[in-house]
Amino acid sequence: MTGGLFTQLLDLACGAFLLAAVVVLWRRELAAIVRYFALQGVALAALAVLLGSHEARWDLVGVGLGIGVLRAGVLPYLMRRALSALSADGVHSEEVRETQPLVNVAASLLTAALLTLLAYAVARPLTELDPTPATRALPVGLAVVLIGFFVLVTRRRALAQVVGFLLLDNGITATAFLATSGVPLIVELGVSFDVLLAVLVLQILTARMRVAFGTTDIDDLRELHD
Amino acid sequence: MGLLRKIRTTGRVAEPAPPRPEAEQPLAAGELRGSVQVRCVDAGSCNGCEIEIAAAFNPLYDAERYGARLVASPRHADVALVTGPVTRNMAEPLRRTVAAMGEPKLVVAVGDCAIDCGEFAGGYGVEGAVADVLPVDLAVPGCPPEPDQIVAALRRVTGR
Amino acid sequence: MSAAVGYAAVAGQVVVVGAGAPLLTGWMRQVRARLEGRAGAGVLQPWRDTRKLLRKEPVTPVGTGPAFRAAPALLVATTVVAAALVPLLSTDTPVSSHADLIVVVSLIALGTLALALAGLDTGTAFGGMGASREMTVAALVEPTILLSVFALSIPAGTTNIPAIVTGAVHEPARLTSPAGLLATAALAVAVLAETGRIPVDNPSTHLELTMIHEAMVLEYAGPDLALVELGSQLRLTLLLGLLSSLFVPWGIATSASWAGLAVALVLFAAKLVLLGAVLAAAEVFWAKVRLFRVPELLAGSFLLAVLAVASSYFLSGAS
Amino acid sequence: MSVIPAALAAAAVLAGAGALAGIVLPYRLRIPAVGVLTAGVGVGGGTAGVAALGGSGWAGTFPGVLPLAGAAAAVDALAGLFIAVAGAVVAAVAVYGIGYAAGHGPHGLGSRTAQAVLPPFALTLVLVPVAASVSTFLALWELMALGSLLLVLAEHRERASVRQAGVWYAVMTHLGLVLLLAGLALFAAGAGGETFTALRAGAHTVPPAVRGLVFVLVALAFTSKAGALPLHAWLPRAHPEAPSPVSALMSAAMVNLGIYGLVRTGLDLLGGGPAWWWLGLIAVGGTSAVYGILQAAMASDLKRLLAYSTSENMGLVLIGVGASGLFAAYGDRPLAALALCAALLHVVNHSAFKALLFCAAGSVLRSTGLRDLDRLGGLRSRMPVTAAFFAVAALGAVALPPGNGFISEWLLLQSLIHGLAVPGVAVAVVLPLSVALIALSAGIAAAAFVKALGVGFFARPRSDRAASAEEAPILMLAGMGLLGAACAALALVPGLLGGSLDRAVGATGLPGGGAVSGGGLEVRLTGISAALSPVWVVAALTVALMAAVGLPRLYGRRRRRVNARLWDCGGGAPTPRMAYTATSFAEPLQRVFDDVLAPEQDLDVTPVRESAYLVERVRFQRRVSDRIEHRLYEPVLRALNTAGQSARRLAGGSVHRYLGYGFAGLVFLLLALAVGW
Repeated sequence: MTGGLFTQLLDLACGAFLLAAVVVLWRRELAAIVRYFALQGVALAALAVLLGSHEARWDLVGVGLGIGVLRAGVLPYLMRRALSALSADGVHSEEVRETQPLVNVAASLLTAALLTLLAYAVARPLTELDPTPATRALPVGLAVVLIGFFVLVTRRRALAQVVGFLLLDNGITATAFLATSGVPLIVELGVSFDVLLAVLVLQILTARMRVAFGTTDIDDLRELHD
Repeated sequence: MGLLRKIRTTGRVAEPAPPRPEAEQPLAAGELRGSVQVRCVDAGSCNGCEIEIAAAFNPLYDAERYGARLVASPRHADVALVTGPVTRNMAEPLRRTVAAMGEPKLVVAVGDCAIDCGEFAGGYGVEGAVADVLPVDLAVPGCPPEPDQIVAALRRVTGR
Repeated sequence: MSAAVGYAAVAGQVVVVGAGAPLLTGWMRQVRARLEGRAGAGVLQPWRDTRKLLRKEPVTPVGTGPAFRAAPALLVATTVVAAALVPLLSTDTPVSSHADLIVVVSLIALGTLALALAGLDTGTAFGGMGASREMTVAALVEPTILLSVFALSIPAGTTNIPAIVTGAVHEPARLTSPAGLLATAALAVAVLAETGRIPVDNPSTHLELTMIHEAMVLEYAGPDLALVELGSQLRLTLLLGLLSSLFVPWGIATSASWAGLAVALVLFAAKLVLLGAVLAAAEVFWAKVRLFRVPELLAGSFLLAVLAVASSYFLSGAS
Repeated sequence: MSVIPAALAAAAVLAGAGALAGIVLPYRLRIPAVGVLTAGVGVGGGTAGVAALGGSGWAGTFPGVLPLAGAAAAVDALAGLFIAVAGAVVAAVAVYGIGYAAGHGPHGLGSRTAQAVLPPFALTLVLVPVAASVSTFLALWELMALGSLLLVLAEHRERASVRQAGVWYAVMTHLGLVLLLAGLALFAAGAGGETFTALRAGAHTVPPAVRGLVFVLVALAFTSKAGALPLHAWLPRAHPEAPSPVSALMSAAMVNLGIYGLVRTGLDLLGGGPAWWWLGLIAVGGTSAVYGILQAAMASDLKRLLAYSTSENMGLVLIGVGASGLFAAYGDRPLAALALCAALLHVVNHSAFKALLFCAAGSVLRSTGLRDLDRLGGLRSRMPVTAAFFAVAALGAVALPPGNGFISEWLLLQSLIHGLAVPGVAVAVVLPLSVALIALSAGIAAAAFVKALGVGFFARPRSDRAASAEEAPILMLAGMGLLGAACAALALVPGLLGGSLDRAVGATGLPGGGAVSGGGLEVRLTGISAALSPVWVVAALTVALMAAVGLPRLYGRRRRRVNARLWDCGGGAPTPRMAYTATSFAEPLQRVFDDVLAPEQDLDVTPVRESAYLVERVRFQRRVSDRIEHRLYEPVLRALNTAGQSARRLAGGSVHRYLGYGFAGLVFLLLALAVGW
């Protein structure tokens, strides 16, 4: 693979990665959010595979493929299952949409714009240490971390929160890949396993919440306080 | 992509165009040459004719293929499609609507009520048929008229 | 010789946009009709409409003033000047040094402004309503457009459109970079908003309360209406053409030759036919969003534009 | 004797004569005499300014004029630009003012006080940039503030709101003066001299922290005068309440001096500074621009709308000045020169169109007594010339071609877009944001001025007073004509200013080499491949317009144009009450920016006595108040109030006690001095 083509493809993968995070912020339907999260998983996997094949590190390619399977396949599948359980009873049709985020969508999009610029400003000194195509894309990973955090803070539905958490994790993974060409295999496996476990737990929690409160609006968890 | 599949399987639903109506074109329509903008006025109808007019513009009859189009303002319109007997309250608005249209303009009375007050003849709130209020260029009889007939009348105006 | 080709290119652009605009609209309506299972009125129908409107009686509503009378011509004139400037067929024209992207965008905005003033000039409720909504949307589109301009001018180092297009022809990598793609997406949304298409506005609505553009022109009749409709068709063609010039620049003549011009003409028509079909098909799938959801859409496109600018320097850009 | 001192001296003499005439002459003679003399002040100032822009300079000292240091004066091209702008505005507005005050009776602007203050105020507008020492500058600055304050209060008998505005203005302008005094005194102390030459020479000896403090203090004062956030609150009160010619002078000439002061101290005397100064300035400018124009778009008071638009335009200028300083801080001096050039050009353009806008609003006010857009309308047929002038000026204000505002905003955008070549994270983050803010403010400005023109002048009259409006008298039209010609000239041949702008930019030490050139008809940037030819755009538009009007006629059958009723959906004729008002026009924008504007609304439903379900009356009220003012000023005012309340205990009413305070204070001061020595 020539340097130019590699840079081009890497940039494209990073662009898609960031764009997917933005669209997650933009859309209200949880189904669409899950779909775009899966797309982001694909972009992340592509990122890892690209980096791995460029540096001829086959373990990285393997990790990339594993990530692809987990984040574009297994996790979206789990979430979709949770979603269909939510919409199955049909009573809570509101449950499948993030109707009233704490910050309205237009404002969150503008915030995302600012967060991206912030990520760029913060990552600039890191980039300048070793300006390769990969490290130059570092702000993308950081921006996704920030956007994921923002989703976590502002969304009401439990499922949207799960996606926010996963965005955060995707961002961290991407940052790791871009900064150091990947964390060691074992760490990555461990983290992925943790994430999987966390999603399973959250899925169960969501189901329990719906049984207990009839909704997955996590603002209702305040009732537990009393 | 459910919609895409639907579009593919449905295909074309418009019926083949019937032959062009024999009857001659109204005089004022000569200048329109294949383009007619239509404004509907319900002067007191039971809504039966409205349903048929709506049907005339649906994919099946597709009056639009002959160059007719419904518009939102009489200023844009060449043809006023008037339905129903003209009630007292609607007589003046009807006159104003037709007055708002620029020349050349035509008035088409749709349905028996518009032609001779039909069922409502002699009613206390009825001013008269459309022809009593305005000069009518074309009439489409029927209670309600079939979409085919409405389309045929519009085709006589567009000349297509 | 080369000057003659240049002038021919400018004249060609104006004529192609002018004559092609109704055809493009007719084509889009036809595509839409076919997707809806209808037969459609034929590609030439907008031309028939224009022909008929031009021969109808001109009407001046009592109580309107010069703004109402002048707006349709101004709308057409701004778009025609913009069409002469944008390198749709050739980048090497006598006017190419004037073809600044900001000027073109502002000229289009001037047309919007004229029509909004005309809407207010009628003094009817609908006219004012349309004007108010149109200006709201126009105000919110502006940041997206200028930031896209910013993103596009970073690699070229100028806001001169022929220079941007020439640069992209010689270096296609600029277009497939994330910055290029994001800017395309942002500008595409802005174009939808500026031309009043679904999901921002429904050009074929009959319900006044949902109208934006149509509400402003409810009072126009006859030749004035013909100009207004031609103006909005021209604007659609021009903006789609601009989009294609910026992001699919291949085929545009970069030097003054008759053969290049002929090729450019054919390719330009092909690009517009394709773009129009895609847009028409997309409109079948989309619904118009509520007026107060439009800012969300525009905020999204603004974000895309910001990302385009940002990515152009944090990815391959100036390190 | 060179032209500059002669012209300035003539202006001073004329101003003196004007003040005298204002006091001595009877009402009938007073107004024309003062008007002509004030116009003379303007012409004198304009001549001096143009001479300075032409390249000549002048400096002089007047030892006896001020105590201790004496007064120092100097005119370079930068000062010349502001003098020329102020002079031109004064001359045109003075002509307009004769007509305005004449019909008004011997109250308000026609009163003895107002007429006596007007010429000296005009003189200070011209003279502030002449000052070349801290004390001279402060003295003139304060005289200008006092003059404008007296003029703002001219109509205090007629409306209570004038008095309130006067109080706000007095307090804030003196707050500004205090900040300025503190900043400049600090600077003078650090630099070891109070003349500008000494400051310039000693600026590098001042420690960086002190320089920063000086800049912050001075910038707060100057941005407040320019109407930028956060010390803007006086502007939307004082400008609408002042008599219209005074509003025009304040909005088109006085606010400029804030910019002048900023450029003079920041870029020239302090010789530039670190990036954070300029980033702060850009932030202030950007927020002012968007917030100002947003408030303008919400305003239904025509003059308030114009006042907030001043805030916006000064914000844009501040972005330009800030960008210039930022580029200079990173070492790109040609680009810095370009940004400053754009800012200065915008100052000139803004003065031209804003003076015209206020004058047109003034003739509407004079003829109808209304400023409320919701009750105006239909003026285009009753006051066609005024409406045309308003339209010309509004075209300048919306920054679209072929208006004059477009050229300077284009230049500003070019300098920002090409600023990416400058390294630095801050630049890379700030530039796109500023471009977005400028674009947003331009977009909302379009909405605001479509509203002002479309609702105020078009459609049908919404009240009897608007229906019985009459065209303004010839002198007012003549004054507006001068300003209109200036707008047109700036829109068509901005290149004529090229050399002058370069020299003005050069006066700050930046290389002003040919940022704008091209033989007067074109704007061609050297170093950046971008060109704009306003004349070409106008010519092309004219040709296209003629084609668009002519070609359809060739084809169409010549039918006669007929008049028809407005389409009323078949019901009764639409009444003016059905027309969209300014408030309804702004409603969608207000909803979009709900979070920023935080409008207060109040719904009050009164049912009839018999049943709770039948409504007798519904009262709906909505106010968009200045939120920043609300959040920022009210706590401060409350705190001051509390302090005042507690201080009342000190004031028992006994004269001896008050004398005792004074005595104790004196003794304390002397003690402190003795110990300190």
